[in-house]
Formats: sequence, C-alpha cells, structure tokens
Amino acid sequence: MTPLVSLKGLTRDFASGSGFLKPRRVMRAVDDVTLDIPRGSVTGVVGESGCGKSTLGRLVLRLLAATSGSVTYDGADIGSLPPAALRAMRRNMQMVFQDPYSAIDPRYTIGRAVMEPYQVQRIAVLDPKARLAELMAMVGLNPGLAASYPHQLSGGQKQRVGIARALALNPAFLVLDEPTASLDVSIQAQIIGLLEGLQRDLGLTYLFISHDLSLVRYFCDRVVVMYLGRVVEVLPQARATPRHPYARALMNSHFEPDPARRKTVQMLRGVIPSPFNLPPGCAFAARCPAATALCQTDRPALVTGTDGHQIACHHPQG
Amino acid sequence: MKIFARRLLAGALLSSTFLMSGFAAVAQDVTMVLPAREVGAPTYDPIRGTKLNVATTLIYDRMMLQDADQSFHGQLATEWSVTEDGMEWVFKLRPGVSFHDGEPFNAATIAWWIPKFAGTENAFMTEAIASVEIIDDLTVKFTMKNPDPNLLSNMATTFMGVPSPKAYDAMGDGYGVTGAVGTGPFKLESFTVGQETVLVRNDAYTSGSALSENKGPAHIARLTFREIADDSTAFLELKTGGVDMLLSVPADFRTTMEAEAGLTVVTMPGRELFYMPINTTVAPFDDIKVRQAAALAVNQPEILANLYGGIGAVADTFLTAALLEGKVKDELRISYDPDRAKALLDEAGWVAAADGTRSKDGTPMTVKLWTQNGTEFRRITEVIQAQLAAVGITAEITVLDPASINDEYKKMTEHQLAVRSYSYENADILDWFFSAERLGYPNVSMWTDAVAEELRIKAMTGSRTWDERVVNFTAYHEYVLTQFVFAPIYQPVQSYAFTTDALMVPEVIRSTRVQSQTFLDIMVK
Amino acid sequence: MALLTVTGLGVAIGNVTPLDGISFEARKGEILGLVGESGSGKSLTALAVMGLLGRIGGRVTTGSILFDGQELTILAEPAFRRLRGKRIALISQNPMTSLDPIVRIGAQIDQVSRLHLGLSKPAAKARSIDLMQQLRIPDAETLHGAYPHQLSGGMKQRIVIAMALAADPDLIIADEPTTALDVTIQAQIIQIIVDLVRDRGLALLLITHDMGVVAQACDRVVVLYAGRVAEMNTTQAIFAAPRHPYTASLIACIPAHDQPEGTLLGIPGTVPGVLNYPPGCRFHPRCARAIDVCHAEVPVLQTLTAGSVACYLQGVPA
Amino acid sequence: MSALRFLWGVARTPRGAVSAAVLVLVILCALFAPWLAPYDYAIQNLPGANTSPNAAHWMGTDEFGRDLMSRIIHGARTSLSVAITAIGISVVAGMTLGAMAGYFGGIFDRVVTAVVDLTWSFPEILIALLLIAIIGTGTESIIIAIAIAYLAQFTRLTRAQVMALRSETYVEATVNLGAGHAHVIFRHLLPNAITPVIVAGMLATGDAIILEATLGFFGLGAQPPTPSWGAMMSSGTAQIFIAPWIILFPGAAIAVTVIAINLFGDALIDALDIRNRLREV
Amino acid sequence: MLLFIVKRLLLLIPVFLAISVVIFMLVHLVPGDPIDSILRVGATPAERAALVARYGLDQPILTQYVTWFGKMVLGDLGDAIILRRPVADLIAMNLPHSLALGSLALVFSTVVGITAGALAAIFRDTWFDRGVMTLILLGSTVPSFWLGLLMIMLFAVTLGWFPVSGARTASALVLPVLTIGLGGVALVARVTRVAMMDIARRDFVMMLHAKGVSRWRIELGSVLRHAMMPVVTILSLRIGWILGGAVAVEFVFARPGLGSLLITSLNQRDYPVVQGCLLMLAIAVMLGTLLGDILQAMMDPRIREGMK
Repeated sequence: MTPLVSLKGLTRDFASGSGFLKPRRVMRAVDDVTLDIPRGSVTGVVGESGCGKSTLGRLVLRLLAATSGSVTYDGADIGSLPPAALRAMRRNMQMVFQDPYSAIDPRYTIGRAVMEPYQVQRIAVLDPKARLAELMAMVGLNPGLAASYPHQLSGGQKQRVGIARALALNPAFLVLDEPTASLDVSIQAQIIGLLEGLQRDLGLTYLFISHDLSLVRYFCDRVVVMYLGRVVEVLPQARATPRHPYARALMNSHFEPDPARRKTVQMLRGVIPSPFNLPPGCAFAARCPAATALCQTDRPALVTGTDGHQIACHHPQG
Repeated sequence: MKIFARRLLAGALLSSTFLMSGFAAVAQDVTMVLPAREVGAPTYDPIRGTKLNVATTLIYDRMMLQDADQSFHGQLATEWSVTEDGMEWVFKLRPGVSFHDGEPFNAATIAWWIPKFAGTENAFMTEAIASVEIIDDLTVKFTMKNPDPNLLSNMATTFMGVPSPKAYDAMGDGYGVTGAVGTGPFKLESFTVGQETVLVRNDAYTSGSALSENKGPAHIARLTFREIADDSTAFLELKTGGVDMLLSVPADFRTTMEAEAGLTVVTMPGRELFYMPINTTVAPFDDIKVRQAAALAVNQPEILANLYGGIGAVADTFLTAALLEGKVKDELRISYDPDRAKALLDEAGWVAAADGTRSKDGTPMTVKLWTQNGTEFRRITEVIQAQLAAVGITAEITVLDPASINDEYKKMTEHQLAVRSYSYENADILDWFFSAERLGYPNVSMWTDAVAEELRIKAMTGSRTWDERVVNFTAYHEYVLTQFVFAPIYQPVQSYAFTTDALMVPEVIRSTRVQSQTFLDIMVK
Repeated sequence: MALLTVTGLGVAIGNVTPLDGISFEARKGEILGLVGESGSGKSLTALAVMGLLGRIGGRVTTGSILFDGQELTILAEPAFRRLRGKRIALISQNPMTSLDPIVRIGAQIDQVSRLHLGLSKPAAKARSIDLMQQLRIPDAETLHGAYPHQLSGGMKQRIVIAMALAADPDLIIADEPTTALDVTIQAQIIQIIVDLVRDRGLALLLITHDMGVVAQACDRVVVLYAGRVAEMNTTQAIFAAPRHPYTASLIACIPAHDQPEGTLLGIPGTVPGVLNYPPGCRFHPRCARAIDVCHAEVPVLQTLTAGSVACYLQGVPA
Repeated sequence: MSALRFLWGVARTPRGAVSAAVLVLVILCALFAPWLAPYDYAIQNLPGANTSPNAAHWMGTDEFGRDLMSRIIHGARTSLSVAITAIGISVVAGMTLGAMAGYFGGIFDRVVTAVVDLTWSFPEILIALLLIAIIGTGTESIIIAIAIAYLAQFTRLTRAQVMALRSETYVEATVNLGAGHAHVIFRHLLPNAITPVIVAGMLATGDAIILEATLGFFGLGAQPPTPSWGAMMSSGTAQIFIAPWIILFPGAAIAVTVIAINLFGDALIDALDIRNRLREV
Repeated sequence: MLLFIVKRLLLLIPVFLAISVVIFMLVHLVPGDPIDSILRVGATPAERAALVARYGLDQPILTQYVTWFGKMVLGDLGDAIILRRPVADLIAMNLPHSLALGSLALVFSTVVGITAGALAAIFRDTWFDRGVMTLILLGSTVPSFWLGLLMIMLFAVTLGWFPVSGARTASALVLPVLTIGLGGVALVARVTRVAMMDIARRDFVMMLHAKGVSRWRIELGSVLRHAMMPVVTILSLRIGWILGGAVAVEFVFARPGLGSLLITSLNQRDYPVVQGCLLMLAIAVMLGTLLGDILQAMMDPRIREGMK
C-alpha cells in the first residue's frame, strides 16, 4: 500500500536578521527529511526544542513553503498545487496545535469556531446545529458550551475544540503538534485517550509531534528522532530500543514514575551547536560520548537496516 | 559638508554672542520693535529690495527727505533745480560726506547709483531718467526721457538710500544681507532676518537734515530693532521693559497702553488704507449697480467707531486724506448708504426674500469674500460680512495667507471681493492697482476701461510739474471712483509708543512717519 | 528535625482563598516534593514561605510558617529581607526570564554574597566563580563576565542555582526548576540539585508537577490538589500504595515504560479554578470512588502510621 | 450591545464617571448647539463688544459683541467634527495600510514602515502645516491635513497588532482550514486588532482638537464666522488685556475636553487591559 | 561599537537618498510658482525666462535634482529666493536656537518626566500616583501657544522673572522650554510609569526580591534602568520634535527656529529654504534614531550582540 504522505528531501531555511541592520544569517530548520507516513498509522516525531519537528509538521501541511524537497499527499504534490486547489486539499489534512489557549479566536464562540471550517471551505451544512452537536460530542464536549467563549473554557476543553475543528472537514490525515504539551498531566492523558479512540474509530493517519519520548513510545507505531533539523533515527516499532547515541541520551533522560527505577544521570559534555552554524559532521558529535574524529568531519547518512530501522550514526550503540 | 559645517559653527557662535550680550547692557543702548508690517524684510539692499524696514533709513542717507507737509529738505543733496520743461535736473551734493567704509560720497557715486536701478523691481523710481552727467565732483545733472514731477518724491523714499558703490559691487548678491554700507547715522553691525538688526552709531555723522534738531551723530549709541510678529508679545515686551519703543502700536492695545504708567503713546496721521476691491469681470459684479450697492453697503463709520474706538478716519476715496489727489468732489466720495444699496440691488434684479437674502432668477446672491491672515483683517472682514448681509448679500469668507492670495489673484478667475490694505503715500498707487497692464495682480479689480487708461497715462507721463500731476491724478482718481471698482473702508492712524523713563522722543514728527530724522533727535535718559 | 514547619497555612488574594490549610514540614538533608497540577497552589506556597506574597497582592490569612524556630508570618519586612537569599533561597521556574538580561551574570551572583555576607567585590567574585565551578559550569572565569543571553537554558539554570547557593542558605525552594528546559538538560539539572542536597545537607522544597521527577529525586512527597493537601508520605510509599484516589490517578496519567496501548485514561473533568472550588472534597467531581460524604464534608488531613491523607476512603484499596 | 454595556461599566469607575460626564456634555453641545446656545453665534453687536461675563452673557462677549458661550458651544461642534472626522479617516486609512503591511510583509511593508517611521518622527503640526501649504486652506484641507498627520500612528499601531496576531495560533489554524487572505484579515486580524486602534484613535482625537486649535491660531481652519476654539483664541490674543475671557474660555474648553478624553481613554485602556498593546505609540 | 556606528551611518546613505528625493519632489507639489512671487509685476517674458534659468527651473526635473543633490552634499543648499541669501546661512542662524530650545526642553521633560513617572510607578494606585499623573496630564492637554501666553502673563508680566520674548539672553529660554517641556513631561512620565509597572512584574524582579534586595534598590536600580529603554526609543523616534515641534511656541515667544523658518518660507513659496529645512529635520531624525540605537545598545547587551 502506498503511503498516505511522502516527504522527499524536505528542507526549510529561515533567514534571521532583517538584512538591514544585521547580516543575513540562515538557519536550516529542517534538513533533507525523507519520510513515508503509512495510512492509518501513527508516526511519532520526537526531539528537543529547536530540532525542527514543529517546522516539519508545518511543511507537511504546507503552512510553510519548503525551501526544497516535496510533500506528496495521496499521490498529489502539494507543493505545486495552485492556491485554490491547495485550499480544497486542506479538507483532507488538518492540524491540532500545541497551544489550545491561542488556537481559538478569542472573539469567536465555541460553536462558531467549530463550524468555521465550513464557512472557510464554503460548504453548506444541512443542519448546522446537529452537526455542531455531533462534532462536540465526538470530542467529548458538552454541546451546551457552544455559546461560550474560549476564555470560559479550561485548557483541556479548548484542546477538544481544536480537535473538533480539525475533524469537521472529515480529514484523513492529522498533524498533532505537541497537542498536550501545555496541559496538565491529568488532562494530557484524557486528550491522548481521545486521540487514540478517534484514530481507531475513524481510521485516521497521524503525524504526532512531541518532545516526550515516553508519550511517543506509548502512542505511536513508528518513531522518528530528530536532532537539529535532521532525522537521526527512525524506529520501525515504537518500543524498539534506539541505537543512536542521541536517542539513547533522550531515553536515559526520562524519569520513570517509579522510585524503584531511579537512575544516575550521565552528564552530557559539550555545547549544543548554534543552528545557524552547524558543524560539517554529525550535529551531535560535540555532545556524543561515542564521537570520534570522523564524526567531527563527516556527516553520517541515514541508513536503513533490514528491519526498516533507519539510523544516521557512524557509531551506533549495540 | 565643510562649508556647511563652517556656517553652522558661525551660526552657533553668533547665537552664543546673543546669549552673552544680554548680560552686558550698556547705557545708551536702545531696543525697539519694528512695525508689524516690516517684519521679515529680507535685505538692507535699497536698490533691489522690495520690502525694507525703517532701519534702512538709518544706514543710508537719501538725497532729500520729505516733511509731513510734503515739502522736501536736502540731505545728501544740498540744493537742486529743474528746467521749465522738466527735462533736466541739477543736484548739488553735500561736501565732506563719506560712507561707513571710508569711501567718499560724490557725483561719481550718483552716476554709478542711478543706472543700478535698471531691471530691478524698483526701476520705476528712475525710469524717467535718461542719463546722469557729472558736472563736477559735487554736482550732477539728470537728463529726463519725459518730465517726472514725482522724481523728488521718489528720491525721498527709503528705496533711494545711497549705498557705497565699492561695498555694493564687492558684496554682489550678498549685499544687504551680509552687510550694508551707507552714509547714514548708524552702521549695520548685525542682521538676523526675521529676528533682529543691531546698529551702532556713526560717530563721524554730520549730515543731519533740516528735519532734525541734531545735525551731528545720533544720541543713541547702539540701536537694536527686534522683529516680533505677535502684537501682544510686542506689547508685553514694552510693558515689562524688554524693549524701549514700539514703532507701531496695534489698535487693540492703544487704550491699554495709554492707561499704562510710564508709557507714552503718540498718534499721527496714517499712510495706510483699507479697502475692498471688487472684481469687475465676475457676475454679479460685472453689473456696476451691484458693485455700487456692495460699496455703499460698507458701513465705514461703524467700523471706525466700534473696531477702532473712533481713532483714525473713515475712507471714502482710494487715497489717504493727506494726499492732494484725494481731495475729490464730495458727490464722488463713496459713503455708507444702505437704502441706496438696496434700491440698486432691486434695480439690478436681485430680489430680497423674506429673510433678507437676495436672488435673481433663482440664483442666490452668494459671493466670495477673501481676506488674509491676521487679526485685524479677519476682524474687518467679519464685520463687512455682516454689513453685506444687512443689504442682502451673503458673503462667504476665505482666509488665505498673503502668498496664497497673490497666487490666487494671478489665476485671474474666481475672486470677487476681498479686504485689502495698502500703505503708500503717492497718488501713483492708483496706477499700480488699476492699470490695465497689470490684470490679476495688482489690478485685482480686473478693470479695463478705455477712458481710465487715457486718464491714467496722462497722469503718469503727461505731467510736467507737480501741480499738473496733482490735477491729472485727481481726474483719474475721480473717474475710478465713479466706476465702483472697490469700496473704501478705513484709514488707520499710525501710533508709536515708548517708555518715558528710557527715551525722549521729539513731540513733532517731521515726516509722514518715524524715520531717520526723528531717530537723530531721540535722547536716552 | 524539621527546619520548616508549615501548619494550616491559608492564603488569600483579594477576596479569594486559593490556599487553605496547607501543612507540611521540610527537614535538613531531605528533598520534599510539592506536587500538583496547575492551580493547586504550589507556587503560592513557595511565595508564602519566601514572604513574597505581597508582590502579587496576596497575604497569609491563617496558619503558621515556622522556620528554624522563627514565625515567618509575623516577621517584619526588613527582617524578612535579611532572611531571603541568605537563609531561604529560591530557584525559580524559568531560568530564561529569572536573570536580569542587562546585568552580567557574575554581578548577579556576587550581589547575594555581597549583600548578605558583606563580602568585598573581589571576594564575592572569587566565591561566585568557585560556586560556578562546583556546579560544573565550564570556563567559569569567562562566564562570570558574560550576559544571560549568551548562555543556554541549562547554563542559565545553573547560574540561578549558584545565585541560590551564594549565601549558603539552609532552605532552598526550587519552583519547577526544570519545566522550561529540554529533557536531556532537565535530567542533568535534577541530578545537580540532588547532589547538592546530599553534599550540603540542605533542606530542599522541590515544587513540580512531574511524577517522574518526584520518583527520581524526592525523599518525601506532599500532593496538593486545588489549594489543599491531598496526601503526604514518603516517595516509596506514595508510589507503592497511594492512599488518595487523586495521587493514584496522577501516577496513572504518565505512561510507564511498558504501558499497554489504550490504557492511559487520565482523570475526567478539569482542575477547578479558585473561583469554582466545589464543596466537600475538592476532588470529588473527578473522583471515580466518591461517596456521598465527599460531596458535602471537607475531609480532614489525617495522620496515619506513615504519612497523612485527606480522604474519607483513607487508603482503602479499590 | 456588549460594547455599550462595557462602556457603561467603564463610566461607572470614578475616573470614568467624571470624564464620561464631561464628554457627554461636550458631545451634547456639539450635537444640539443651535438649541443649547442662548444666542445666535454670528449675530454681531459691535457696541456691546468685549463685555465681561455677566448675567446675560455668562462668558462675556467677544470683539464683535457676539455671545462667547454660544460661540464656545458651537465651537464644540466645529472642533469635535473636525477632530473626529479627521481621526476617523486616519484610523480607517491607517488600519488599511497597517494591516496590509503587517499581513503581507515584504517590500511593501518595508516601504510603508520606512515612510511611516519617518513621518512619525516629524511633529504633527509641521506635517499639517506642510500639507495645508500644498492643498490649500479650508475645513476640508484641515481635516485631510490632520488625518495625514496622524496616519503614521495608526499605521504603526495596526501593523504592530497585525504582526503580533499573525503569529497567533488561531490565524495559522484558520489558514490551515483553507481560509483565504480576506477571511483571515477581515474575520480574525482586524476584529482583534481594532480595539487598541479605536482607543488610540480616541486619545488622538484629543490631540487633534489641540492641533486644530493650533492651526486655528495660525489663522487656518474654519472660515469666519464659524466659531472654532482655536480661531477664537487666535483673535483673543489681541484682546488679552481688554477681554481676557475671550482667550481663557476657549482654552479651558479645550483643556477640559482633552483631559476628559484622556482620562476616559485611560480608564478604557485599563478596563480592556490593552496598555501593552498600545506601547508602540 | 565604532564599527557599528560607521556601518549604521553607511546604511543611512540610501535612506538619506530616498528622503532627499521625497523632499525634492514634495516641494514641487506645492502650488504657486516661486518665480511669480519674485517676478516684478509687469515683467517681460524675457525677464521671467532669465529668472527661471537662474534658478535652474528650466532644466529637466532629474537634472534639477542631481544638481541640487550634488550641491547639497557639498554643503550648498542653494539660495533662498525670497530671503535672498544662502539657505545654509538661514539654517545656521536658526538651527542653534532650535537646538538650544529643543535640547533643553528634552532635558527638562526627560528629567521631570522620569522622576514623576518613576515615583508614580513606585507609589502606584495611590493618591500620589493619580495626583501626579493628572497634574502632568494637564500640561499636555492645553494648546502650547495658550500655555505660552499664560506663562508670559504670569512669569514675565506679573512676576517679571523672565523676559517676555526673544532669544537674546539665556533667561529668555526658560519660559519656552517650560512650555514645550510640559508636553514632553506627560509623554515621558507615562511611558516611564507604564514601563516600570510592566517590568516590576517580570520574573527577574521577583528574583531580586527573593535575593533579599531592598525594594528601593530594585525599583530605582533595576526596574528604572530597564524602563529607560522604551523611554529612549520613544524619544529617539520623536527627535524631529526637538527641532521642529515648537512652531507655535516660537511664534508666541518671537523666537527664531527651524520650525518657524520652515513655515515662513513655506508661506512665501521659498522652495530652497523649505527643502533645506526639511532636509535638516530629516537628518536630525536619522541621527536621532541612530543615537537612540546607540543608547539602547549601551544599555542592553543583547542589542550590542545583535550589532556584530
């Protein structure tokens, strides 16, 4: 089966400095990412702040234009779509945003926000009230909240509104950009549970972006690990043991909610390089316990192993 | 940038000297405020300047001065004679006079000086002179193109102050701005346009005219003229002792100042005249009846009484009362007559409605009334607006700045009525404002009339003697009055005020205004 | 022996009472975890102990805060000022914003020892550099003259820690010290804090919402919910046998390393805002095991053989 | 309706109450001047000029014997209508320019920003005088001149708002729904940007009243006999000793009105909690 | 730092070029032909042509611009048509007065404004705060010419402390400086107060309290220091006010100044002077912005960093 979404050599540069006062400096936020997102699966992207995971999500939906590379959705290259076709295409692919607090226009009622997709896409809904109630019920919101304003809702409720909006157009593909990062833990679990259920019931395909490795491992089928704009490792199964030293460090940095599993944290040495000035070799080399001279100069390519495990490292861990 | 930087530096030094000089008041220092209408005079070049202030008369002496009774008194010229036909003038010059720069004043100066007027705005002053001949070192002879009985009058104006030929030629375009050299009782020390002029006494001065008691150097050692555009500020300066004398006192402040202890306010006949020109080419004023009605609607006595407290005089001709040419037949004088105005409008077909407004064939009688910035103009205009309304003419006021007003006039299209004033003391002002050669501006009335042109040309170039000129201009003036091309309004007086503890000013002013002859006699207490 | 004893602390801001009857004690050489979701009153508790409630317009209404035998609730501001930074220090939540951006880092650390220990400029500088080195800040001499923006988040948090240590305090309050940091950095900062307490015998009040961090670092735990203490016990006991349904749910909200798919449930409903505190037990609307009494009566914090709990079920297993 | 209720709420704070009362009074004067004024503002009575305040003329008469109070009441109409119209035009134009610059960015934004920043650095009075020299005098010219003089302020403010809002998630979310520029600008950006701009516009109306008065002082603006506070003061300076009330009352009218506008604006800013969003101005 | 300044100056060149074009074109929009204003009435077309040629108005507009710009770079701003002297001289006469008045008014409004704003912020929401801010508001809500007249009446006429008008003594500066300064005080005080209240809420200020630093030291040492940045920004952006904002005040106090010169020459259609004045103001604005940037950089290391 062909993947629903395919990324090929996707790259995005950001220029800093207005070019007026400061010299123009270019930051490569996403660097040559090639990735297939299979239908009906949950692909997780994990990495720390500044690794380019959110940019990747926006590139996939073409909320940002790629500097180079392509995104194919169901066989169509969305980078080359004319604006009108792109707008129509957006019915198929939606996003749930990180910050539910600013994801709804404060001047919109919940009902108006949830129904906005139809207005934008100029879709006439036969029974808007019923559809609204249906959508709200689908995300576990009391339809009585339709007349409320966002500031009257809790963060978890707002995120449900965000999900309802994303689902309104019946998309097949959702990018979830850290949908729970700004929520309380008790709410995070609710939302993850909701997303799990929706995926199962509606057969959705997710690209799930998170900094929380344990959450990604729990929720996803596959895990993509990014570091400073590059994919360093792709785990074909979420629970597979990572082999890239960075992915390992990430795993070791996670504290289990179990005092019996306390760990002694290894201090990472070195400095995180500036994204404006990446070293020629492996971006993690400066902090990597296994790094050699080779790592400083040669950038390791992303190599696919027999089991589909992809890794970009000169010295993968056993 | 270098030149510019140097200029900036010079400016900074200049202004810091100002700051310093304030602390070191020297006795016999006198500060005066220039008349409001002289503010902003850009130059002390009498030949090329079109707007000169009174300080010019202190830097330069003139050939002769004119007294209030219009008699002439020699200054640089000691005596003069004219041939019967008016075609040759001979002037004897005062001996032993030298310019502030040490250059001698003599017949060669005059021979250099007169031709300098050619091509300037002031060329009309000497237009009639065909050539200047040096008879001897102190005698010159003018040969005329045509008789010009007005020559002496011209030579007594500020524009005919005599500059030093050497300095004049050396300074080129900067003359009058960076320096000015004459033979007068004061030397120019500094000049900041729009701000102030500082003069210092010419200690070698001996050319005082018969109009001054004092024939030698002035009593005042150092004389500062300040330019203050705002009347109230100027008054407050005088009141608080910041200045010693105001050379013009606005009508509004006259009573206040008279009541002020320590201030003396002196009033003398005016040279100015307010009037309302009427554009004769735009309806409804192409109809002489309507023009006449508008002119008769102006209530001069009311303006005199209420806006000016009765000080000054009504205007009922185009010329000031002091001029002989203003003595026209009484029936030609234009005076307030509302009933006649209304009757004329009725005759012209402008019918009054119940509310008093008039219209003709459905067109309401709404006319434009322009005026220029400045309290006095606005005030008169507002009253005139009300007076016109009283006979049924609705006037809409537009206030323009003086530059715009002239720009608009030059378009020669839309204007109808305006409130204007002029300040001049010669009947040839009639030629200036009503010559068919100058339509638009200054002939704001846009008036062309064959009879008038004939009379005008005769007055301008066909008079051999002063008396003949008076007759010719009176005839022209009388004809102008019959055509209602303007409405006379008001003749102000001139007032000046000074602090009694600081100055002693001669009681009689031997001129039509306060000029060099008076300054020579002003004493410092 | 307890260095800090908080008993029945109530805090009001304006006419709302976000904190109500908070009691706990912190001991030397021990890390006390103060756990709760947003709105539970963790940070207010910290401000109350620091005597800084006035800064946000709050005040202590009831209870006592006994620090080393001294009653802090009645302490006058000048005396309190001599205590702050000297005996009670704060490690704040966001190192990115806690440092004055236009003052050199060194000067900000020096300020504390100069103010409280009366050190001269050079002596303070030497002390600061020494502290920075102890916190494994590389090139401390140079960084002493650097500005905050020149440092990474992890480094900044170490500087904040150095600032807290500068006057040798007895009690440190660490308010979510790692929330703003990346996972790998967070692990290291926690390690540093744990080492500090062990080496220096300090009392540390660690405020966090992350049960993983609690499990990793704390000796004892106070669980707060909606401005009240829900449960208090040793870390071991809390995780092994939570007695309050809220504690149990909170632990269950975090996916464990082997959490099976579809089993993450979260806690239904939302954390109540201070204006919407329900009567009775404040957790009862979200509690699956709530009984009638929970709706009406406020459960008292009861000391049991080990730890205490405010619940009518008193740890009876489900 | 909620906006009205909100304004009512602001008007019930102590600061809001006083200022709102004054503003309502001034606006009533402007609206119902012909009914409120005890005399015709244009009727001259030259013999009764410059009378000091008395029972018949509460504020005295001016140099034409016209009732000063009637002229001040009618002057409110002139001053307010000029200021409000000018600021209205300025706000609309500024919002359009600012929204376009902030939303589309690029070279258009750079040019607009550069021009706006430069003009913003010039005093409004100079800009207005410069424009009046170009387009001529008269009420319309004054309105246009004042509108352009304040244009930079609203353009800057709107641009800053739009720039800030553009990075709000809901804007991105709406784009992701397939919304076009018009939907984003008119349904999300402008409705959210408008509040601070309106409040800034209100505050600027106060400044515009002063600017109009200053232009009137220079003899520009409303043509006689239409009363305007600035022109009244201009002619009043000449009477400062004979009839100080001619300059004092219009000046006081301006001061009271502008203070009321500022206080009410301040109360609004606090109630709306938008002080930070107004920072740029 | 020096490098930064040089670099910024170089960057100002294109801006300056653009401004010069705008100013050049703007002046040509003004209606009314300056030649008509100076041409003597009844002059012949030949005289007119001679004048047109003298001022280069017969050249194509581009040539006129290039000539004008070339001379301007060399410090020659041309000759005033009505005032009949080099424009540079006129500016040199007026600029020092504008600078003296403007900079003193700036100093006055900054010092008083910051003091008042800081005290109001420290005692926020007390009667003191409200009283001071309302009082300050008064100064900015009356037209400056009116305030100036009242000042003259009180301080010059009634009390006799200062001269009524003019620019001849240092004491003549006091009343105009106060008149203009009072408006600036309101601006500075408001910005200072709001900025201080905003900064007082920042985390690092709370941290300073947590460190045991005294309140006054925090407010005056740290908070005020931070609050200066928006103040500097506002002031540097509005530097044009210093040179040109005092037109009405200059009029009332009969003072020379760039603003008055500009307006006078505008009314007289004296193009070269208008161009020169606008150019000076534009240069002042550019330098003001630059100065503001430099001050900002001196205060904030983050901006210093960004400059490299």
